[in-house]
Amino acid sequence: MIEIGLGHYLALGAVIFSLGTLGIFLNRKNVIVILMSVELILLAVNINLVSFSIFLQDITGQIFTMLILTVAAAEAAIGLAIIVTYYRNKGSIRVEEIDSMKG
Amino acid sequence: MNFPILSSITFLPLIGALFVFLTRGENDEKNKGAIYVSVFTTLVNFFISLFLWFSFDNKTSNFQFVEEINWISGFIKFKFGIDGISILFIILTTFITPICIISCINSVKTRLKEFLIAILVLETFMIGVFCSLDLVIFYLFFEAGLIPMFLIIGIWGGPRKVYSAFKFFLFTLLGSVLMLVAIITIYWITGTTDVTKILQTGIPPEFQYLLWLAFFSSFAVKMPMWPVHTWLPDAHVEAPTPGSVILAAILLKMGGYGFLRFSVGLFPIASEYFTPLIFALSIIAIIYTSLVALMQDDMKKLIAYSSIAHMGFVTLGIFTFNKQGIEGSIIQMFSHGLISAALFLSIGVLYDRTHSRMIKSYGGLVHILPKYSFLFMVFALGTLGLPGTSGFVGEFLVLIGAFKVNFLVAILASIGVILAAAYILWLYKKVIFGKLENVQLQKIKDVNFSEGIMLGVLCFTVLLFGFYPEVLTETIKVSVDNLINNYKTEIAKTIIFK
Amino acid sequence: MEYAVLFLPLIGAILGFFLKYFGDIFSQIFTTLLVCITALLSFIIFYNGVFNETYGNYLIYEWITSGNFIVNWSINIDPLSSIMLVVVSFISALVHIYSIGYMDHDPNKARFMSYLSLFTFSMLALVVSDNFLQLFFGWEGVGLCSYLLIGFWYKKETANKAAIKAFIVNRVGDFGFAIGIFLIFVFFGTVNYSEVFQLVPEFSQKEIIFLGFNINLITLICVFLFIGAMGKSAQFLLHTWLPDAMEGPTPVSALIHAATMVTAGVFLVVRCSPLFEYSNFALAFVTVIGMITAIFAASVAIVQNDIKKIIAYSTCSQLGYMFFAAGVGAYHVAMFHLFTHAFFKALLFLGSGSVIHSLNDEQDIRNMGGIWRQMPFTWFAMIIGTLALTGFPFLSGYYSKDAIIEFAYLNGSNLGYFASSIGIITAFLTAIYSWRLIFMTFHGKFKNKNLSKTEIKDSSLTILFPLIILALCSVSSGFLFKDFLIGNNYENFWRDSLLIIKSFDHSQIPNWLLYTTPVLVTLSIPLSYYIYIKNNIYLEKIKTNYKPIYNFLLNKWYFDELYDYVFVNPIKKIGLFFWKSGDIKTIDKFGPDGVSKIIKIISKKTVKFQSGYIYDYAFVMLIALSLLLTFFIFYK
Amino acid sequence: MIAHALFFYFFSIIAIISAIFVIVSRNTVHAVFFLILDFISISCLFIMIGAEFLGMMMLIVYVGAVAVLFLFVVMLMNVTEQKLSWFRGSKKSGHIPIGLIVGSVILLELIVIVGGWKYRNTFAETKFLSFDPNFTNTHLIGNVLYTEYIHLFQISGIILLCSMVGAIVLTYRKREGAKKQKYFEQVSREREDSVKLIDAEFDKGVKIDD
Amino acid sequence: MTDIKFLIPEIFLSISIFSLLIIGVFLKNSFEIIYKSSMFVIFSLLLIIFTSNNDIVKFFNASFSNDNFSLYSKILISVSTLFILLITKKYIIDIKTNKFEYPVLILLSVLGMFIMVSSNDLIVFYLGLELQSLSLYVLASIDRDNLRSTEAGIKYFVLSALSSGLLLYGCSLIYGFTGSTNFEQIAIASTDFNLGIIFGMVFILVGLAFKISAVPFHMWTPDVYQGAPTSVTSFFSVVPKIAGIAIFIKFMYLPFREILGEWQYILVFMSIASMILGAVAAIGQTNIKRLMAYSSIGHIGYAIAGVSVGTENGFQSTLVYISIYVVMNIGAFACILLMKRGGKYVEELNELSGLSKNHPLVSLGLMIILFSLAGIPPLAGFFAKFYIFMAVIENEMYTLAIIGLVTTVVSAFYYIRIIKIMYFDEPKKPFEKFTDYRIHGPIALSCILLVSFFLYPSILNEIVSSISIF
Repeated sequence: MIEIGLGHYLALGAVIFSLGTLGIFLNRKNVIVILMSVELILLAVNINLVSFSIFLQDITGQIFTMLILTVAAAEAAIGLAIIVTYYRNKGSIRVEEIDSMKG
Repeated sequence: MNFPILSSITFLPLIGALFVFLTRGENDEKNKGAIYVSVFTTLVNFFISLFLWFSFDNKTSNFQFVEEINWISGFIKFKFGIDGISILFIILTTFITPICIISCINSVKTRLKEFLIAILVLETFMIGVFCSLDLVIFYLFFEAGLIPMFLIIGIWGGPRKVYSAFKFFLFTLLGSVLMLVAIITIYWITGTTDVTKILQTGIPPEFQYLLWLAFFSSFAVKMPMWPVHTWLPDAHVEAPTPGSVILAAILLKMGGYGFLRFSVGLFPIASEYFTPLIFALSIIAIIYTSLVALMQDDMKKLIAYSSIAHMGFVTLGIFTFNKQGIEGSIIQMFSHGLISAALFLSIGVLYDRTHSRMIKSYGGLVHILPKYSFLFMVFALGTLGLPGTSGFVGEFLVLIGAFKVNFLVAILASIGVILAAAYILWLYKKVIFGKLENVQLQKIKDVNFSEGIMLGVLCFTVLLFGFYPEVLTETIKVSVDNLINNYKTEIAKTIIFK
Repeated sequence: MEYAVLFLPLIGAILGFFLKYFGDIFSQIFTTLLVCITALLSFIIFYNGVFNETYGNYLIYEWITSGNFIVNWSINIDPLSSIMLVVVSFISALVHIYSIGYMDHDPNKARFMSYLSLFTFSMLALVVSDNFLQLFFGWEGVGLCSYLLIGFWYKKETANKAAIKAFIVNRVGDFGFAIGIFLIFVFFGTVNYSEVFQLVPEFSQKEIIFLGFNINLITLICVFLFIGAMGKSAQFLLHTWLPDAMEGPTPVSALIHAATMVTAGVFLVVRCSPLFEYSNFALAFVTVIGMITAIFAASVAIVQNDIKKIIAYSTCSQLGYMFFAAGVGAYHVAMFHLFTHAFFKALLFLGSGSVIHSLNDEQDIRNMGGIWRQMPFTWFAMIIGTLALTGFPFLSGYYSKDAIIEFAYLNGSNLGYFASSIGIITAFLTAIYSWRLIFMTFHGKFKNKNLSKTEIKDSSLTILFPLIILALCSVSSGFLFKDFLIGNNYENFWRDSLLIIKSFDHSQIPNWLLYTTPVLVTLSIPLSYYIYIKNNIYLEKIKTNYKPIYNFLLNKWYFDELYDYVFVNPIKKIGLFFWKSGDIKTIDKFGPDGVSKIIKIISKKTVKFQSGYIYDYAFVMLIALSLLLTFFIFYK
Repeated sequence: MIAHALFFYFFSIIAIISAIFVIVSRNTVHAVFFLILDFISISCLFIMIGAEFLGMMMLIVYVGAVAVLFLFVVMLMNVTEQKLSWFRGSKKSGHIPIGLIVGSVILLELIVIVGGWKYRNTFAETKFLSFDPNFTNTHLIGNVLYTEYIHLFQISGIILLCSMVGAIVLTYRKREGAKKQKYFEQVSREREDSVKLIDAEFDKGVKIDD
Repeated sequence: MTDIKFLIPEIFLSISIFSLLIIGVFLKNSFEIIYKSSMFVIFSLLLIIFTSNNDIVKFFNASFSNDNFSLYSKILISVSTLFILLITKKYIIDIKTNKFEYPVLILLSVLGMFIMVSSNDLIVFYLGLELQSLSLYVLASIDRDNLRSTEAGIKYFVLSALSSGLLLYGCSLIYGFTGSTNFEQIAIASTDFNLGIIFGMVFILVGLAFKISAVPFHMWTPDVYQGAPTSVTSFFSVVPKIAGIAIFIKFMYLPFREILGEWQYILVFMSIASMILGAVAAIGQTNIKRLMAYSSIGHIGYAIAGVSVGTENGFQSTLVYISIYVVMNIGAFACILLMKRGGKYVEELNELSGLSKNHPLVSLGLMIILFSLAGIPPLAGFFAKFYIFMAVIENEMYTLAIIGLVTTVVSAFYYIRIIKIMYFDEPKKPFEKFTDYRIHGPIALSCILLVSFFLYPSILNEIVSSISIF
């Protein structure tokens, strides 16, 4: 327990990853929270990559992380833009109301 | 290589269809040009195929007029060729198609042009089936025939056309997909799908059983054998007259042809093994469907059920593996092609006039339609296998063949002959004899020129092949011998092997 | 000449039909002429055969060849066929002539004549065949013509029904016949008579396993062939069609259902005598069936009221005679009876036709009576026919029928004795009903309400001419041909066309047997006159006292009802069951329709997963992911 | 070592708890704040294990930009307060227990897997660029980012461009009557175009807008 | 730096994108010209690819690879994009989504796909994937005033983000357990069994399966296909599928080639599930776009069946399959784009009723396409399936083959249902008649290709057989 190794970090990543996935499908009310859950998942990936990179003594993981950061930002921007347009049409972003197409 | 006569008879109708496509009539009903073009095409095709028959050498069992070109490079060659068995089916096809087209004049009132195109395209596929010497090519044509037939039933069909067309399409498709699996498997086992090569190399016995079943599933549906026959009555009833004719006369024969050429030819050991199954199903088909036919109130349905029973004789004959049985089943197929076509045309003649297929709405037609009644009588007699009609020769040979193998089977099958007499005479009595009670009927006219030609020609052929079936047996003799010899040597090999 | 014999009727049938466009009379004359020529030629052939021994086989062409199954169209002339040729073509010619007169009111004369000629052709083809398959062709061909002619008056529902019944019952017989042919081909490898008959001795002891039974091959073949003969000759169990067949025009009944077609069965048995001779069981079977038919038909004929039906049952009965004659091994006697029967039965039919014709198609004998003065020629002809039929001494029937009874006795076995006694009883019954017919029809009071007696005239010459000829034949044929056909030197005539192994010794016949029948027959004339004309009350008494028996006989032993109950109705029910419950409710329901329904249900269920909610979609993905992960955790 | 452990547990517990709160809190604004807290604690962990540059980047990009964007949108849409919790929808469904089960299954399996990680010698061979202790983390990244990984850098630029274009396409609306600067018009304005001398008549006034 | 010449298509594409953006901003009403020039760009791109070198070269630290496989995919992508742009133009103008960014976004996604299919490294692959996905999110909701379009956008975005999250997690596991992001290195490092790599593979597979909408990761497909404007749907159903399948193949055959035994299970499972679901769920559909979505799911099932074989024949047959699929789908969507009545585009299936009377040629074309989609010989669709099953049966995966063929029958049901509506049902009012060679031309071309394919069915095989990834 005291000796903090790679496993601890990866476990942390795994916990956050699971929480992120849970957040996506447990949520019934607000799409923005889903977006935040996606950010959590990406965060978990970043934890993994950075800790691997440190423990492997390989810089590639960190470069990857950085690029993921960029992409996450871009994704957030587009996601929020879509949510805004949807909100303009519907007047609500409740997840349970996004069901005009099914079957 | 000589002139590719097989390809030309196969693809000529397609070219004809193209020309029909280009014709223009002022409206649908009066598109004479389309009819002329298609009649011309199919007749030319018929004469070419007759020429083919005359130049056919019936002394050898080898495939003749073989054409071969590279098709799927590395895999499959586009290979055509015929032997004594296939040529009869080609003749049958080219003979029936012009008749169908002539019958369109009376029975197809809408979208004539499209109809003719469909028929011509169908002819190409049908001839292709009988010409192809490669499993994949065979499958290709075998399946492709579904498309035009589906449209013929669906577009020009009766009130329940959608149900029937779907049933026809899906049923037969389901049957044949398994055959595709088998064909591909054969390719991987033997390294080729060329029938002649496979015949030389043979298929290892341990594979044969499953492969046979896969082929069987396809042909049994197409034949159709009991219990996968239920699509046929529906399809027949709803299809327009020419559609029923083609369906009964030729499409059903593909199954029988398949059994002969592939099931027996390629998998002799499995065929031997599964013979009891086939016998059982054939017998059930013969008796069961004859009994069902006895109770029908729809003429086309009755004929459809009788077709199933007759196809039962065909399967029975094929799996007797003796000369009489196999020759009998080929002749039976040929004659059923003529007779069922004629019966459907006859019913079509009535349907065109009164728009009813119900038996009870007719009666006493002989008073007003004497010629028609006569022709119908000949075909009815052909159906019940009266000596002197082509129906007898086939049935009798099949029964002899079956009797050689198994008494019980032959006796049970003979019961079907009695029942056939019962239902067809009952039909004839109800429709033709009796008092003319339906007022509507009094105005209808006897067969007109085109109908007379069609039915007359068919009547002539039915009697011709009844009195002189030598024409047919001479052609198929050597090929059937070869088939049986192959079968016997293969069986003998396994016995030694054991 | 032989070819002409066979094909002239065919030409007549085809061309005669088309001649109607020039006028019905042309086609009538044309067909009749051709058949008459045929008859003439047959006589010539017969004559040449008997005296110049011009028997032989004339090949037409090969019909079917399939492997070793080779069948020819051919004309085989031997004593048996030549005598049949004579019978068939002669009667046919007379019936053709008769029909010209008889059918004068009918609108479809040409068709009728053409059918008759076609029938003649088929019958001749049957007779002259040299193999079983051509025989079968003719067999079915005459069946067809019989069907067509019974149903000739297609407006009549009963006629149609009778036609179908005739065809289908015949088909049942043919089914047996066909199986017989199969057996012959399968074991002998050929269907040619001469080849088959040569091989028979080799196979005489062969036993085969047939449907689980161990049966002698020859017996089996014979039994099946005989089933065919039973169908065609309307023997017991398969007889039901013949009385109904009287719905057809009377010339048809005369030609087909009395003289020629129905005797085809006898012909078949006689033709196959080389086979039957090797199977005692089959012979016994033939005898028993023949006996039963003889007495059964006679018993039914006593109470029938339809003039033609009486004669039809009489025919049945006489055919029974022929069969048991064949059954006891006296094939030549059977043929002889066939020969004489053809004349007097045709005479009876044509005579009754003349009556019917004159009475405006009245057939019920209760509506006749007392007309003998109006139609003397017919009356006379009928009397002669009846006398011949009943076996009145020195007329043709006497020779043939008595010979049958004698030969049955001579057979020496218990069965033979039994058969001969049955024969005697039947002869008595025959006499009773025949005279009943005569008395009810021509004597007594005139009972018809629709027609006054004065309107009745004798028929035209075309009708009477054949009657006269036939009457002459009925009187003389027995006497003339007796020695020739069944005399001590019968082998000179029959040669090898039939095989009789057993020899009959005529000296063993006790005299009482020789006299019993003629006496009974003669006695029956006054007896029936008393019962039917003088004292009807007695008859009525019997009717009321023995009502069940009377009804039993009147309803022909309830055979039609039995068959309806046992075969026809169940078959219809089974058919309906297969269709509704089998095809629609089982195969379709669980097959295509069921599968498509299930797929549609699955489709609806699957589509429900597609709820439209993002979280559900994500959930499905994650569940799948976790499943995959779990799979790999536990898989490795 | 202990300090390391203590800090690790401290930050990671904060990270996990705030992650939980991100998905459970009723108020969206709170959720965003918890997300920020999560990012901060994770970046602290990054810095702790030696990835200083990325730690800082996290703070700048996530906390500075992304989170603010989230807050902005949340406020814009006025969807902050939600009644009850996130989880309960208007329809009753048993999704919470199943969801928890699935989530924990995934978690457990992941932990099993990551626990199985071993350092292998082969890694040294596959390694593409190894750390040089003489340089700082930032230096190292800077060294390769514009050389070895220039293509990645460029592509991520295009991605950002794409997101820009996308966001504009989706949300930008031309509003009628909005005052804007028109550079070309303003710059290219000439004296002659804008100033006109007119002779004003006496006692009549000047009409400006014509 | 000489390797840069292998990147010329991508570079050309990016430069064109920039220039088009600039032109678009500065020109007023620039949609027309941008649209046309983007088509021109793609056309030139095709020329560039055709003239480019097809040596197998790895460059940029082996993070890119230039080979036949990627070139083939690129050609396929560009051709289909070109045709999609051609057929959808009228629609875009009609529904007033004629913003100049539209073609630019399409070009951006094409760029993303190009990067993706030529990637040889997890990072490059991920960036390409994201570039593609981001553009697709925007495209899905491009009709921003339409509720359905934006809803489609939201759904696609959320689920796709989740899937890329999963995929990334997989990448991180792979990176951690193999120590590299390079495909070759991964393959080398994964020779000895390691559950971590397998888990990484599973995660990556899930992400990829989502992109090509394989069951059970298909859930977004019907909704997005239905909601997005038809122009975008047609793009969705064709182009990203090619790229997705291409990269799918690449992953299976390059980095994960050593753990074939493991991924085969997943692929067979996904293939069977997709085939069945695609066949079954489409039966009850009434919206033609939704139906096409399920149909594409089914087709992906067959494509994956080819990949799952794990041999060269297998993936080659998949390439053939996807090529024919592209031809069919472009034709089908071109027909759907003709369904305009009273100024409005209609999407319900029963609107097609009686099409054969009013538009005989179009219905003929659609019929051919549908029969081909159903895989009835002698049309090209049959050969597509034929090659797949050749490969499948070669490896004795009979269950897969039989299930696949049986589902063909089930799926034939809904294809012929459309034909039934067109040909058997009573006609409705005709659609708006317009002759637009940009739509009718591709339909005709597609039909001709499908029909005449049987004359020389090995044409694609011959091209594809020269392709190998290794």
